[in-house]
Amino acid sequence: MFYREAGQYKTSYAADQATFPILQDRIGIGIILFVAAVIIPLFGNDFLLQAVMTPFLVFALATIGLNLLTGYTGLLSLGTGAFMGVGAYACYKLTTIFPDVNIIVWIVCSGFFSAAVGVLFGLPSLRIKGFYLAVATLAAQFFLSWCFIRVPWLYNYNVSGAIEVPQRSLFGIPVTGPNSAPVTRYLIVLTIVVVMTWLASNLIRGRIGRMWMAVRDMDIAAELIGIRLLNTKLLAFAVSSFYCGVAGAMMVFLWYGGAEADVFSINQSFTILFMVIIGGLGSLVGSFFGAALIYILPIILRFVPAELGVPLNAATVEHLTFIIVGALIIVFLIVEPHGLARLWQIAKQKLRVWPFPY
Amino acid sequence: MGAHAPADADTFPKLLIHNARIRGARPAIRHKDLGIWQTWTWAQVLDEVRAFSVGLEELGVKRGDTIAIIGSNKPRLYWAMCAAQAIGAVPVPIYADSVADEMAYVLDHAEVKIAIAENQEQVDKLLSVSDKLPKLAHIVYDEPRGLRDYDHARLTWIDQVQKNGRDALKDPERLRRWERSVADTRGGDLAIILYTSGTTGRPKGVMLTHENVLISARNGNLFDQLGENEEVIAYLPIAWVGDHIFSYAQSYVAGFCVNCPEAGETVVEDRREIGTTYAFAPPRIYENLLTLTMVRMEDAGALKRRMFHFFIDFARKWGEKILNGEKVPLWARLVYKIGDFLVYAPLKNRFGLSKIRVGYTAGEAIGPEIFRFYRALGVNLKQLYGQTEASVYITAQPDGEIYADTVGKPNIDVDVKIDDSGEVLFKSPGVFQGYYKDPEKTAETKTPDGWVRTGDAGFFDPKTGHLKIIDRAKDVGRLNDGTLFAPKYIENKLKFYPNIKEAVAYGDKRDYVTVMLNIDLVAVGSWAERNNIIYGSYQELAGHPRVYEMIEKHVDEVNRSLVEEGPMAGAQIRRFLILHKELDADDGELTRTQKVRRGFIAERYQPLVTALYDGSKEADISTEVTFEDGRKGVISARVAIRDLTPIPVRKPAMEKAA
Amino acid sequence: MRAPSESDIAAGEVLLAVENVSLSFGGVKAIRDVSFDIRKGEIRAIIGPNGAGKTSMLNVINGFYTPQEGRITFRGQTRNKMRPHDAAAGGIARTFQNVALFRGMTALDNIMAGRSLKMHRGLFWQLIRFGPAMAEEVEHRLRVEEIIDFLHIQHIRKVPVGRLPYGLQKRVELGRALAMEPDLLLLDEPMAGMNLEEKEDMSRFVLDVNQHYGTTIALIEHDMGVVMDLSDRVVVLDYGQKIADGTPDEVKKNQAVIDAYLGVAH
Amino acid sequence: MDVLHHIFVDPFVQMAQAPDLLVQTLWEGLVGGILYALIALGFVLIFKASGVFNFAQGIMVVFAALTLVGLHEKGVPAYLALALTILVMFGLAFSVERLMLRPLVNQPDIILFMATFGLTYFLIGLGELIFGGEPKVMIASELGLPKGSIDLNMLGGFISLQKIDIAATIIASVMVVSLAVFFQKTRIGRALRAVADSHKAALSVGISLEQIWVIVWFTAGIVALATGIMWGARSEVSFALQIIALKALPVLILGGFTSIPGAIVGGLIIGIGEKLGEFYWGPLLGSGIESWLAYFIALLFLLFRPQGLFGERIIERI
Repeated sequence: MFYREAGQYKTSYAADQATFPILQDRIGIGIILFVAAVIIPLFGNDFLLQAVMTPFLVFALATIGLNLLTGYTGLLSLGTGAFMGVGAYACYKLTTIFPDVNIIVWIVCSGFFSAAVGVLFGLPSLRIKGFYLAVATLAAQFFLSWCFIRVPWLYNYNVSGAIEVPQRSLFGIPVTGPNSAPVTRYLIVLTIVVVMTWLASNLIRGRIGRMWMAVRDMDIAAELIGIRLLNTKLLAFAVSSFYCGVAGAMMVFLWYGGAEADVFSINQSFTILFMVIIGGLGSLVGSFFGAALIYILPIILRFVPAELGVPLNAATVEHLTFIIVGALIIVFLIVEPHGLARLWQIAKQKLRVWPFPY
Repeated sequence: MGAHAPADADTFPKLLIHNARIRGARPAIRHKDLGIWQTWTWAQVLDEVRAFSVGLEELGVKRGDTIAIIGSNKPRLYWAMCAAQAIGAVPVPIYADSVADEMAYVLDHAEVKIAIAENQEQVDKLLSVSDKLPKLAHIVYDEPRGLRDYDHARLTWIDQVQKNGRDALKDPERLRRWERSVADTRGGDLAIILYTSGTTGRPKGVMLTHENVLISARNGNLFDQLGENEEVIAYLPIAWVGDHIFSYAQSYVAGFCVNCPEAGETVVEDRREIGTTYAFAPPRIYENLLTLTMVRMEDAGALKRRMFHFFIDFARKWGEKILNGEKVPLWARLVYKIGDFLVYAPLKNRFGLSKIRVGYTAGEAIGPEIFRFYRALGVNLKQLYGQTEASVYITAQPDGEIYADTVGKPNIDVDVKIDDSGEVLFKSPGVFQGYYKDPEKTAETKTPDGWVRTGDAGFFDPKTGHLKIIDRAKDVGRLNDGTLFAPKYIENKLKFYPNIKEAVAYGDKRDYVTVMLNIDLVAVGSWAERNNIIYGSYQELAGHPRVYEMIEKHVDEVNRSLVEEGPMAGAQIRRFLILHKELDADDGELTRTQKVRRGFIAERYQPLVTALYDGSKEADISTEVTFEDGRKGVISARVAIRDLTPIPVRKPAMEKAA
Repeated sequence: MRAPSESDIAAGEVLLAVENVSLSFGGVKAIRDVSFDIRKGEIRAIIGPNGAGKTSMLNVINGFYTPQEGRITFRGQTRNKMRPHDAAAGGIARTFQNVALFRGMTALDNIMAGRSLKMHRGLFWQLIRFGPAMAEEVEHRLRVEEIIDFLHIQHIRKVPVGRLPYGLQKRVELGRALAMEPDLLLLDEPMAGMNLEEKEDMSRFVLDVNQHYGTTIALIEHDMGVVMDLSDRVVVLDYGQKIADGTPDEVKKNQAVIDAYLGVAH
Repeated sequence: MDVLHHIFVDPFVQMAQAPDLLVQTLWEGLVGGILYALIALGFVLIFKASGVFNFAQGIMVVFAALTLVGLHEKGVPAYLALALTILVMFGLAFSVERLMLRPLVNQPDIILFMATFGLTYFLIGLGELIFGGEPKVMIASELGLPKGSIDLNMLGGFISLQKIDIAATIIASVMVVSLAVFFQKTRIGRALRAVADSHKAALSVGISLEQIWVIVWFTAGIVALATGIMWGARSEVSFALQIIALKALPVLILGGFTSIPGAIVGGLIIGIGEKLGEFYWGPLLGSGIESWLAYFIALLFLLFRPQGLFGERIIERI
């Protein structure tokens, strides 16, 4: 309905392969970015920034990370939580050892550590796939979880056994620690997520993205067109873990402000996996949808019934969330295995061909 | 309009040089090739054409030689025209879908020396008849695919021709010689020979000079204020005068960009991508688009369908008035705005007509419903009446004076008169020089004082001052009781129903009017699907009793409308049948421009025509058909005939008096 | 109209030689002591009744199976073990009996994927997709578009292949193989499941590929008419053994071949 | 050198020095292994008959136990609660077949696998919503299960055997044997085996695929209930059990997805291996290596024998 594609012709491959080839999409993304970067910081309250937007973006990045592995390369991982943890602990150690280096540099660099760990645990993917690989990633999950508890060096021997985020500043403005403003942290998270989403979208549309999808869709054929399966899968593990690691570091440094090993448990892995499934396997925009739906659902359950005069206690909200998410997973797998992203795509296609039905 | 060409640029090659000079960096032609719109600027086109032109000279082309151009709308084929014209040779474009024999006739008649063919298919056709064409010295082809192992003694790739040209042009003297040869071209020189397929007889070569074409194009541009910013899509046969004017001459004169689609199947898509501002199409195209729209909307959800029909009906009521700038109440404008957002603009977007400024329909009468539909959406669709012999323009509708049943007023510099028999004659700067090697026919058509007979019967509508065309002058006949019988008029009324694709009416020197119909497979097929009617073939569907029922209703409605129009009331359709096969140009039943050849069909389906008039309820028929791959076969069928109850003629005058 | 004449082929350089190859799965012998060669520029057909070991033969040639015995010499290099991606890098491409496309990707991306080996810009450039990375992408897109043009699939360029009819899928798969610019193209029943018109189109494409790109082709096909029309030489397998080898005419007259085909219901 | 000594010498010295501790550890490992094996058995049943890798098997164990205890808490007599729980498990099997499996038939395995994640979460949420999230005590004595322990004086020390563990061992053995009989001797059992080989074959036995699915999921539910009772009696009934239940996955990798003996043997290997590892090597790394050792054992195994101990080798075809 909103699309006016007549007259939008491409005279070069670069234009034809642009991120948003349609003018109306470019306008749309511009509006979204404007709202996210200007309107929300200006008018949003701390609750919105701190408890809704920041976590949503952090989850979205982790979801993109897992989606690169599971949705694009077809490798199921149940170790996402642990890979996020590696990022968080790496960042903590780095900023402890080199306190003068800008924390944002460390947040991004921590991704390299989880990438390395990811590659290590991705090695079995040469010989095993499907459920078997899922079990292999469980090994990573439990081993790393164990490390987070049993290796006190990782949490600087704090008595609490938890990461305590120190205050770090950027241009004199505190960006981490208790004195940092939610809006500052939100803007940093937003910037990192936007840039990394853009990079991911570049990646998946290029040679590497095609190789990943080839491996996902038919690994035998992929090998016969010259794709080295192990390298390709390991690269997917590396990039995916990098994203998860950065998300983990952001989660602790820019959202929680401190965390115990428990945050990076198997349940976190499942939460992210569910975000991927509901959002849509193999879709970046779906990662945002999935993160939004699963993260925001409990918030809605907490506030909407309260507004209607039937407040639910925290435990009930949690149980209901489990039930709804579980049911949603099954419903989506039955009705639309490609998740919210496909619904979005269908809606968009409908708008493009409007008023025609196809 | 300062950008318009100066008077001394009176030939195509001179205009090209002029364009390359004043708008060298602007796009001249685009071609969707290899997935994107490859673009050439005017300066680049000049370079390409020059190289091509000199390359042709190297092949031995001389002033006055004729060069055939065979293929679909491809940049290099358009360049071939100008390249030939630059060295004084005369291009003869040929319909790409002609069968080898038709092609051979034209090539032989035009004494073609070099043929430029698009691809292997065309080269194969040429080679298959080359022994009948002793004058054909060489074939140049555009797409090398599949031709690599052909004997290249008389065969050259365009790239090679251009390379030869470029090599030769390294000599500055050669460049000067080429420029001189361009300077030597004169407006009065023969620019092109366009063979008209004609409804009867052999094709005739219409000779047009540079001036004929260019002045007509210039007047056409002035009439619609076309400038260098237009975008047109070239998809109609290059051998057709319409394409020659719209995609070649008008572009050269105004300097606008011509876009060549990627393939036949992608025209709609490509048109949408480009967003043409100036469009030209025979009614058939608009008709198909509308049919497709309605068929597709049938599959939409109920709510959307109702919304769609509500706004379309609303547009039919108010849209034209808004487009014509008439007084419209504010609320109607507001509703139209909503409709524009919800339906009209998206629809135009799908059609690729979002940016359209002027759209023409010509060649045949367009259904008033279809015509109004587009105008109601806000597409400035207009009618035009033209002929090859006139370099297209005879009459056209000026903005703000649009009627579904007229073809407009005489164009700039055109005089039109109607003779005693009702035939339309014209005189204009575009009047052709004559039929190539056919003075006899030329004399039949051109009067000594310069008027040209159009062969069409028509009259000026006293109310609007616009010309109305009824039918071919020779086709207008009378029933035995003396009632006026204009077959095309009846046929068009029938064809305005989306379910009816073709109609052939008989009645001249008969007792009553009968018609043979073709159903539209897309529309009726989709109707059948919705109504759970199972069919295996066109033939089966066409013969289905329920299809007959539906078509009978249409025919009955046509009868009613004839009755309302008074003079034609006596020419009601009494009997009809639905043909078992689609009328096809390959079988000679349609012309290459898809007009029915009534006489030929009457002969071919003699048993059916007889049955229509002897009262039988059904008749057997077997016909030879040509399949797409050229094989021939016979199909036979038993075709049912239906009778209609004539509608009593009311006496409106009496009622009014009463 | 075929490019090289019979005598050219006979004299042609051997591109690939299969020598005394045997392959078995567990106790089942799929190929027994088969030898033949494929010469540069020819179209070589491998025929035989169902279960004759034809597909297994292709799998051996492109390294998917490693034969227990025998040697394969490709472009003068002998090897008995090779990974499929090495075969691909060495210039062997293939299509599959049951289309093996990447179903979640568009036709364009499928064919682009065929060029993975030819593209070299690494992760960093892929991430920013700018400058040299874009230049590389565009360069290869152009080559892919030429193939799309060659196979007349412009109108389905951006359609996910899962939605395409079978005949077009086969064409896209051929396109993907062509994108690898192989020296040797292995076609496993390229016309299986096609109607007459599609078969004719595909035959045309196979011939054009052979002629236009000069690609050597080995194909498995059931339609004898197609085999006789297309191929320069034919090798016939039955129960994993070679029973005949020669020009189509020679093979057609061979008694062993006639028996093999009569013995098996078709 | 020291490290190597700690790894390769010390533990064995300890074993030799205190054989009673070794036997005690082996026994604990054996019992743990039996419980893993029981969960794995549930997986295998479902995987064999429907090709579904049922991630929710662990949760079914908790859910069954929770239902049993929860019903009892609400005042239902123990044996009636047991009967009702069996009914609930049947209802679950029926609903899963109707609402999840049937609509997902012919989907890729991985989709079904992920659907069981959804089932897992759904059951956790449902169980906690109805019965509350806090840990509960299994009604072992009400169900007539023995309590206390038998202390054996042998090998120069005491070996303590919990009676409930002995009961668990016996019940598990009975269950395995009766399942074996069920598969070998009954018509339905044969159909189940047939369906594992080919769906058409099952149809020819005269049982519809849907029925078979209900039956295997129900059987798996019974196995889950038994496991839940045993396990609950040893520790407590809570969803924390879910994490431990995941250990059935490495068990399956060892044993192969389709083999019942594999599940038993795999369970024992993992159970004993991880107890030994924890007891003798754990202190080297800090304790708690139990949490991941099983997965590493499975992982190592995977690299060398991907099809498992008893699984069949798959030849990839193209």
